Amino acid sequence: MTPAVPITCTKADLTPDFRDQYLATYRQMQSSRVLEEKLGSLYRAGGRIVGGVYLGRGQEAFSASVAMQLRRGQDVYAPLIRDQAGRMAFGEPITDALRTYMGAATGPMRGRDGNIHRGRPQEGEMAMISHLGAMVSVVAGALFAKRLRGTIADAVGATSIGDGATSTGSFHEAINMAAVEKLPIIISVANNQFAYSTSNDRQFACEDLIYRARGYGVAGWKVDGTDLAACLKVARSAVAAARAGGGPQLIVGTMLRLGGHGEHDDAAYIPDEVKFSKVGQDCLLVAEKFMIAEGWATKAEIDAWLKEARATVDQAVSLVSKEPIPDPYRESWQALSSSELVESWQL
Amino acid sequence: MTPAVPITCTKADLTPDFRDQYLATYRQMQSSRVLEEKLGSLYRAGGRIVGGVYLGRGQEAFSASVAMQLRRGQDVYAPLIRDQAGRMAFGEPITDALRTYMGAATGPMRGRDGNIHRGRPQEGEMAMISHLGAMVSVVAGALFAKRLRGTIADAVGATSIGDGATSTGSFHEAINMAAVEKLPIIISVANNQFAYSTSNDRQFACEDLIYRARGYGVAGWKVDGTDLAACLKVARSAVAAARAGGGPQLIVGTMLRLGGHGEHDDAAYIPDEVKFSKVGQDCLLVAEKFMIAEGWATKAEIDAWLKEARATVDQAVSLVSKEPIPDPYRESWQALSSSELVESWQL
Amino acid sequence: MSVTYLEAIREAQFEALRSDPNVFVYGQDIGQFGGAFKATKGLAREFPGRVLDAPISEDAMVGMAVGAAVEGARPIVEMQFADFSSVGFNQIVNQAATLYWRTNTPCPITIRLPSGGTAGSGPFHSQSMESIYAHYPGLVILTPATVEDAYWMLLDSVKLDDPVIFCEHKFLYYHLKAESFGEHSLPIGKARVARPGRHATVVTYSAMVHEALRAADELQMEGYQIEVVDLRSVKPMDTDTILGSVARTGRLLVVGESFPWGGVSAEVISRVSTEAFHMLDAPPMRLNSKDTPIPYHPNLWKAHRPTVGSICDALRRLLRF
Amino acid sequence: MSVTYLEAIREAQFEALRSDPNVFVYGQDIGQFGGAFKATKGLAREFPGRVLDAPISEDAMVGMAVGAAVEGARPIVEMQFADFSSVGFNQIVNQAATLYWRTNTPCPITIRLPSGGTAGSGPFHSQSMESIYAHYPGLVILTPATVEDAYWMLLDSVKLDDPVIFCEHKFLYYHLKAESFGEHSLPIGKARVARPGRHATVVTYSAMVHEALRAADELQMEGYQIEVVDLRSVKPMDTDTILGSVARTGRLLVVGESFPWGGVSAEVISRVSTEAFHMLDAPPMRLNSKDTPIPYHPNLWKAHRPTVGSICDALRRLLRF
Ligand SMILES: Cc1ncc(C[n+]2csc(CCOP(=O)(O)OP(=O)(O)O)c2C)c(N)n1
Ligand SMILES: Cc1ncc(C[n+]2csc(CCOP(=O)(O)OP(=O)(O)O)c2C)c(N)n1
Ligand SMILES: [Mg+2]
Ligand SMILES: [Mg+2]
Repeated sequence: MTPAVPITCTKADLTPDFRDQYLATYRQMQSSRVLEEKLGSLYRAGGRIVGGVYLGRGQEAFSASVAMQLRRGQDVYAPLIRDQAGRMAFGEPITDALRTYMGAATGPMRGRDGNIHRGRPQEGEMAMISHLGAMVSVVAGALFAKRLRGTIADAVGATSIGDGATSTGSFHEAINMAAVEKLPIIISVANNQFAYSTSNDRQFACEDLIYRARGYGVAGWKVDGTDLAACLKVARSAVAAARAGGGPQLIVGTMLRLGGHGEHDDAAYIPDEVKFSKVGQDCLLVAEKFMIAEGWATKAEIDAWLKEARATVDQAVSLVSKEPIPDPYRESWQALSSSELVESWQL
Repeated sequence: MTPAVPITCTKADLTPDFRDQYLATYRQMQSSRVLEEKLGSLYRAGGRIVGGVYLGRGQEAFSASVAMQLRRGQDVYAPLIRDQAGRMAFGEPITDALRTYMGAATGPMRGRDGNIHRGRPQEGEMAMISHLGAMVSVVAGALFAKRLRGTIADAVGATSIGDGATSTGSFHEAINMAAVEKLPIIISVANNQFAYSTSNDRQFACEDLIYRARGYGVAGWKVDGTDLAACLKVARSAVAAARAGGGPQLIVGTMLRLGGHGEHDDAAYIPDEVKFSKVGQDCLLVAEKFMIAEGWATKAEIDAWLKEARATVDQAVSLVSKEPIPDPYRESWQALSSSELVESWQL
Repeated sequence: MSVTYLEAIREAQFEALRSDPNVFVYGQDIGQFGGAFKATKGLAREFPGRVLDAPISEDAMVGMAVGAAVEGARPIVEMQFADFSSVGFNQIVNQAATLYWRTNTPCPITIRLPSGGTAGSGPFHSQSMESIYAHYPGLVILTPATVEDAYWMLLDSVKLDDPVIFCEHKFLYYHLKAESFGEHSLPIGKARVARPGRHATVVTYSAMVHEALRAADELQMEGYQIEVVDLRSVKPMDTDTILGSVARTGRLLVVGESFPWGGVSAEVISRVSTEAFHMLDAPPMRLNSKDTPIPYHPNLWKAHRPTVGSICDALRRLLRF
Repeated sequence: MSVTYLEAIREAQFEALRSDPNVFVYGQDIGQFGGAFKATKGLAREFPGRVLDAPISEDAMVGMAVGAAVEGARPIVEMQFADFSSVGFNQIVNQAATLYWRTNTPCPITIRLPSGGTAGSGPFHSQSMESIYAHYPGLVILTPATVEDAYWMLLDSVKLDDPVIFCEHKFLYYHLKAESFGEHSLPIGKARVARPGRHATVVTYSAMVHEALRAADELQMEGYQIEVVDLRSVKPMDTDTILGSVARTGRLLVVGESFPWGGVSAEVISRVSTEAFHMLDAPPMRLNSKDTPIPYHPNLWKAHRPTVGSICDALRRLLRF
């Protein structure tokens, strides 16, 4: 039976290769945090961000660990609401985020869709729709097509989902279907204890979501989502298992989002006991401590990376700020790719 | 962990009370079989049955066992496609089935809906819609309302679902919601190995559907659906657990439907190895052997019951055959109960 | 003192819960948190056990409400956004909408859909789904445009023995204010002449009523008196009031915020063309959103939906005819 | 030798599978079993691994097809009955329909909906959902009425780089026969004058084309020449062909089998009323099913939908005007 005890790292896991990936992942997490802090402050300042802002603070380790295993150009990735760090690890440029948040005409969504709904499907990064659970089957389909067309090699697909979204029928149908097709999909459940304001006890009644794995006949991995080392270990194993033909992999990580559902929300509904419990730890701080303790990095190095990340973000912001916003008169207003079928008379 | 070994009866279970219920249940199963055979022959004869015929042959023990535990007037029951025996055990009159199948204006569905879609919601018997999985949340809602309104006492609700329908998002959402609300619902999964022509291996990938129970945090019971004694034992325990506040109970029974998906289907896709395996046993024959072996009934008695059941069915058929069919000119053609909101002009 | 459209919705739910113990409210984050828009603020505390957080399971939420209605409850279901009701679509159109007709069992449920566009909300938090639900038999589709209607029509919905799709417009939540909830005047199913006029009729509903009224103001300065009819209920649709108005003005523009193919505006034009063809002094016109998903950027969004400007333009063309 | 409408659908899938290795078919019981209606009979054997049984998961089936399309496949999804697409509704209207507009990524999927009423099928195995899907931007909605169209339009659908909702009518499956699949004539998006006439136009589609043609036969004996326009595609809708016909006849009846509120018939009437008002010599008329779920008993079913009889009655009223 899948154990409900989270998988942890031992000394033996800390190979040089592991260390390198740990450091690289940490830097993605840090960059993500920096970008998200900028997004938050732009939002509060008003005027530049269109619509709301939804951040992944606290979930960077869990998110980035899986995405670090992916190979852009081969693998498929469908990030969700809290996956800024994973997006970066997958190679999404900062400008994609900024252009989308600022509604720039230059961005991948061209002002048509916003914030976390961005993606470049043709490059393997799906652009989520809001309806929770709906992306899992899309990733499964992409993998199915790769297999059908003989282009799969050892490609995998990864997507994430919140504790709340596990209640959707869409999630259930898709994971079950992926299991039947034995597709190399990694589904990361980020159990951040809340779905908007709704706590786990109003969302599901099982002791642990990891028990769902057996019910679908897929592999299950439980991990402390605030512990980068553990997350990386699990992500590496799960992705390797999927690449090796092991079928769907369900990873359940526990953590807290360190902020509101969106930046409009003060998350007053999260009790202090939870906030100050182990689940509420900041994965960046945990990682910093760990790196220093292991002698993998010094405080000064970490600070230098931070400075670099900030400079990169600031530069991108000033670039994107000058970019054009969409012009309704130049919009094609056409929802079909077959132009000949777009009704020319005023619909 | 929920055991994947099916629960069976021991000598100790066979109390006089158990025996009485066993015999009563058997008679419902037998009546159901007789009625269904009549429906099948009316269908083949043509002319009297409107639309298709969907039978529960082979699933009588599993279906009736749960329904026998229900108290009409208090409990809620939402039978599905293969639940003729359960319907009878719940007290559905034979005429409801015949009138619905024959589209009589006198029946509960008044010719508006047919075959297995019948019910009397206001008497606690839900009328299924075709969309699989959709009735589970309806039963949950009825139980929720009973609790809210203080009329629940120790009422329970029961519904069934096929192996195929466990793949629906609707099923998932509803069982999860019922678990969160800790509602006294019994969900019987009749795993008859096929969903129409689709075998289990194209429907799900888990070793056993019973492992789903833990994933939802509900009690799980596995049983051989061809063995009435085991089915009764499980049904009694599960229903009692629900009445006692134990929350949702998931029962998974295995069997085969002894016929096609509907009477139009010859089920050629079911391999002989499966047909002639243990899962393909006829639960009525198993029960007859058992009753005789236990000395609970003689062959002669069983034959007499059969005769009686046949006479009852024949009488009902000849009654319903003379009843009026719906008259379109007398139809109210009104989909709302609020007559004042029905548009009077020709829509 | 003044009350907003959103407060009307909250107060109507308060009153429904207070006056009938069979009423309960079910939806995501509507309990202690008071809902994504605060439409149930404080209600969970005031009515313990009757205002409950639902899992993210729109299909089960609606199915659950139907079952509860069969047992005598009168549930109100809040969808977090109208757009997400697409996941509960099957239970709405096939379970709730057919129950009475199939089984003679009334199905008194109210499904609240926070509807319509607001700037920066994008394709999945801006939809208007009244036309989708109105196509199916067995549902009542309400689209209140005023604070008073938001209050009284929601109360009426809960009392009605049929499933109601209550399309409340998010754009009106905070902006639209009234002195009080006023009197309970028009019953469900009746339209309202929001502004009398004689040169042309605009038939519209929900947030577009206010755009149309402003357009009428503007046209007044050009010497035209525009009559504005607020449908209030798109199904049933009050054909008599529409025809009465067209009889007075001879000209018809129908304005809706939803997608252009089919839907409310096509239905209104069909009714008028088939029933009152000879009352029309000019071809009828309709104005809807463009035929693409709803854009995120405010620039695009404003060009996608009808506005005071495009309504005025359409009216001028109509009047010139 | 003759071929049926159902065989056309099977053969088109055969041809699509044969000519493009990126095509696959996914749906419940469509593999070895050949589908509930046998529309994929034998295909699984001929194209191993490309004609697959799906779990009972309409939402995932559509989502899966979208993902596959992104990767270059051209999936055909069979819904067992159109009615069950309600469960895949969200993935159709929000995932498939928005993909191209949002991300510039084409979404070449074809969703086959066995549609429409047959005697004794009842409320959940008889629905026509073209009007629901046509309301949403980003989808192409096809409604073939002939054997030839069933064949060529399905082949065209698979080749199209946009999501197609292919509404094939179950009533025509076995009954409708032709000598051959004919030539590929009209492209997607074009309507067809199925019968020329000069006294009135009937615009219709799918199975109702045949009822309308029979009604035209009957009216011919009364001295009227009725033009019948088969829409073929309800979105896009070939307004030019409709207007051209109305220009010839001056009278319009729109006939549809689906529910009466909104939908195809309202859309046709709106287009004609707004664009060609002065061509109309009489108020336009429409005829749809009644506003209740679709009844099970054949007696009720025949009264619920338009028939030759009710079309003739409507035409006589229209001609008398
Ligand atoms: C089908 C559906 N219903 C409702 C919503 C509204 N909604 C957006 S995010 C959210 C909470 C999601 O919680 P969870 O899945 O735990 O993810 P988290 O935000 O905690 O990362 C809800 C209810 C939605 N997007 N989709
Ligand atoms: C949502 C939905 N999709 C498809 C169908 C068509 N359908 C009716 S019965 C059936 C097979 C059901 O199989 P299972 O659940 O195993 O029940 P069984 O017939 O074996 O008792 C299917 C696919 C349906 N009724 N509902
Ligand atoms: Mg969460
Ligand atoms: Mg089965």
